[in-house]
Amino acid sequence: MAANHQAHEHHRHDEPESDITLRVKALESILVSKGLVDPQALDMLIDTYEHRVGPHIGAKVVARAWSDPAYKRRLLEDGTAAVNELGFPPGPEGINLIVLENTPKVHNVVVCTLCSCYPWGTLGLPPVWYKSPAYRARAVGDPRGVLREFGTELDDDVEIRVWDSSAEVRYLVLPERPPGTERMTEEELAGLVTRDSMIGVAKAKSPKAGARKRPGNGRAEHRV
Amino acid sequence: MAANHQAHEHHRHDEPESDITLRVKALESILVSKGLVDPQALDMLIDTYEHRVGPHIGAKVVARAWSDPAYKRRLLEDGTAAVNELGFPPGPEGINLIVLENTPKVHNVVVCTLCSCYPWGTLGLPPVWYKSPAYRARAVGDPRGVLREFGTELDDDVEIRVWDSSAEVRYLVLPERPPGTERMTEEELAGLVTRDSMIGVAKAKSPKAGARKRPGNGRAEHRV
Amino acid sequence: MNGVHDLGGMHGFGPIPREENEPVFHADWERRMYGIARILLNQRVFTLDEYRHSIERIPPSVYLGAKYYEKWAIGATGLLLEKGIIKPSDLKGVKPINLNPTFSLSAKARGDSIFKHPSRAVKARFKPGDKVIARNVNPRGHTRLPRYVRGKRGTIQFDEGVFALPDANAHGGGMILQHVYSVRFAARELWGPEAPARDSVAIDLWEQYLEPEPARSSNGRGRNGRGRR
Amino acid sequence: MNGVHDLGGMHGFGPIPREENEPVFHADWERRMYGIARILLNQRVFTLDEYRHSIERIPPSVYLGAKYYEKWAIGATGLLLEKGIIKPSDLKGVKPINLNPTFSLSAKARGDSIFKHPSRAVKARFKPGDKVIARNVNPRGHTRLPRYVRGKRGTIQFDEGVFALPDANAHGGGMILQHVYSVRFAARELWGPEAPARDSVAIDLWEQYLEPEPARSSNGRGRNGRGRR
Repeated sequence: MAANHQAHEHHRHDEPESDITLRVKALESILVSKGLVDPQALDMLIDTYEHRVGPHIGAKVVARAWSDPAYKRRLLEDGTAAVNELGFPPGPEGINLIVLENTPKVHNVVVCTLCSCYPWGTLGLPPVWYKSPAYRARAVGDPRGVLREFGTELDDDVEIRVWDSSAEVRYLVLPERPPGTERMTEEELAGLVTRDSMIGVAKAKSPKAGARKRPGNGRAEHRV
Repeated sequence: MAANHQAHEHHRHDEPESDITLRVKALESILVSKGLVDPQALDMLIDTYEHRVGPHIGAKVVARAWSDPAYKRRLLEDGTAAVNELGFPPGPEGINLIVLENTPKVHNVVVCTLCSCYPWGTLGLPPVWYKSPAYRARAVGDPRGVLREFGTELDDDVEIRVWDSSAEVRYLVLPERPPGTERMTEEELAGLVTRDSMIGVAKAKSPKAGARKRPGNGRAEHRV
Repeated sequence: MNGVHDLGGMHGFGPIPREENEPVFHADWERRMYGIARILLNQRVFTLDEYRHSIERIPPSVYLGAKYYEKWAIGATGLLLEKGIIKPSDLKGVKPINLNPTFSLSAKARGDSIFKHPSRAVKARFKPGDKVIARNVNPRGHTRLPRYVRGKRGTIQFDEGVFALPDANAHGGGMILQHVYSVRFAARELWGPEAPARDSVAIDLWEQYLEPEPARSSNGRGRNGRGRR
Repeated sequence: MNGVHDLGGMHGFGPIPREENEPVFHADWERRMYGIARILLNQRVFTLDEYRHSIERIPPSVYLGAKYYEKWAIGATGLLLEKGIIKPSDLKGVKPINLNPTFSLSAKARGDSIFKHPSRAVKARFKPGDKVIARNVNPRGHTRLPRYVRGKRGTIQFDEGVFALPDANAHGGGMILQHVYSVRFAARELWGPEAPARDSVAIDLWEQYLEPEPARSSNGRGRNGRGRR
């Protein structure tokens, strides 16, 4: 079986890194010279999305909801307000956040089939896989196959609800709190909440499997 | 408006002519060495489809139908048999040919949205445009727009019937006989029948516009 | 636009390309491109609807072969050229990739905000629990009604508020304010009888994408398509 | 398979690329590739159904960017490798492009003829004039039921005879013989109320792609979709 031909073949070889680098440089330079892009604002914006916003925000929100039933109620009722409550704007776009609760009987998965809509304010920028044609194509038609690819096996009697974010609301999945976490602090709990679990392609980590690592599947490593 | 970006950009630049040449050469050589492809049979087959089969066959069929009402009846009733009658096999595949008659009120157009099915036996191999994603995509959803692109304007009260050849029947359009051709011989009439008119994207040529040229939009020139 | 960007339900893209320890950006040009686009959007040089549509208009084989932020670069460059904000000669020898023209280019008109508007002024045609059909329409311009739900029967889950219609706003057509609803479709209604019975897809649809479901015939084409067997 | 090859009704491919005085072949490799494929088909090294499916399984961005006979070369090479008829090392350093695997590869099984079979032995479920619905199914393997007619209502025009079902024959599933019908769909049923009232699309469909149209509800969803307004 032809395993991973996607990775290299889907990038056209006629567009080497240096060409696209030149393309973006030319664009930046004309826009700066026309006064449409302020270089300082640009640097600040990049810094925000590369270093400040990320899945650690969502993890904090989830851990709070796991620890505080009243907060969880508010979060499910008005995601935007409840995330704001913790000091985070729900997204630069001023859009509404809706939080979807996973239970033993209902599993939610988020996708954007038409482009790449994603809750930037609570999860940062989406990973490549979320934006890939493969995920966008299959998440709505074959969510069980997709979850299996992520190592997430669900019983047949679990109802899967896929959310295709085609408008200006953004969705965040509230994963189930893993068993065996009764005595963990909120900060420890946040360490179990991965980005993938808040998109809905995975469950939160179980406490044995490295509870104390930072959330975000690589965010942490990248920052070091 | 970005006019004709398709022509060059749709061919990937990472596959220069020489690469694909090597690819096919390697394939031919291993198949010949395994005895799966006989070089002489290969040459004969190529010669047949490059030089012997082509739209001049369809043109002959159409001209006969225009000249002989009894033949036309037989052609519309059983295309395969009627084409055979003139000495042409309806196609190497032994498939059935169905002939669709254009009238002042009904205009037929043929496409294959899933691949490139085409009446090889009566029209030869299809032109690039017939096999292009643009034609395959638009012929079923926007046939009037497609015809306009070919310079064919139809009145709103003309009914368009598109035929998507998705199985193993092949379709040939019998265009309307142009006015002013009453005294032309069958051979002269054949000169008015273009390949495009037998696909249904155009009408037959009017006798003023170069009646004596060979049919086939370029077949003739290529053979010289 | 029934473009290759409308990917829901497609096959043939192979396994999902996952990357361990993925960085936020993979190269400096990605970083810059993200920031440039965000600033242009913040400053309303173009609207998000126009920008999305410019990316949809990238030639299909390029769209499917390009890296993510490469599409952002091609779309933004094309849109700025179309609007006359930059000229080809401004790009210092970099040849832009032409976007597919549509029946109505975004041109110089500036669209407006895509964000939530106060909903008092706009009446809602539907309420939660209403049965609806997503219209079977095939517009050549921008739309957020994907092919896989068209003609399918669903149920209104909740009202998301009032937003500008992308179909107009992407083409300089101004702000047509409508309610947007979360509509749930049974997987079997979308994909046929082999889909799991209880699974569903919810999607956010503008009011004009929907019409009320006509009353059922007595011999029962069920809402989720089971009646069609 | 809902692949990019299923192009009916798509937008975004730009103008139709016409060429004046077009030769039958544009290069010698095209000539050779045409002949090679024809001989392999004639000799039943693979069936046309398997071959079509191999081309559908070319990675989408390659499929849409490749020249026509280039797709023939990629598909044939991939299929011969899958069947074990050639080995990668036979290709003398030319790196083959992997085809997308499907749930059931064509493997070593040889399919059989796609051509017309005597129809006496096989009963026909439909007759001319019958109202039918094209099934809403989304198989991951080969099929000749394109997406744009699924779930739509049409009328049987004529019976084309008995043929082997491609969905099976492309996967070594043997010869399932069925009637094939020419089915006509009103343009408005397919594309919505903005399509011209009298235009239609006829398409050739295997019997199992169809089911009888259930009797109409009294408040009238018309056959051509006008009732849906």
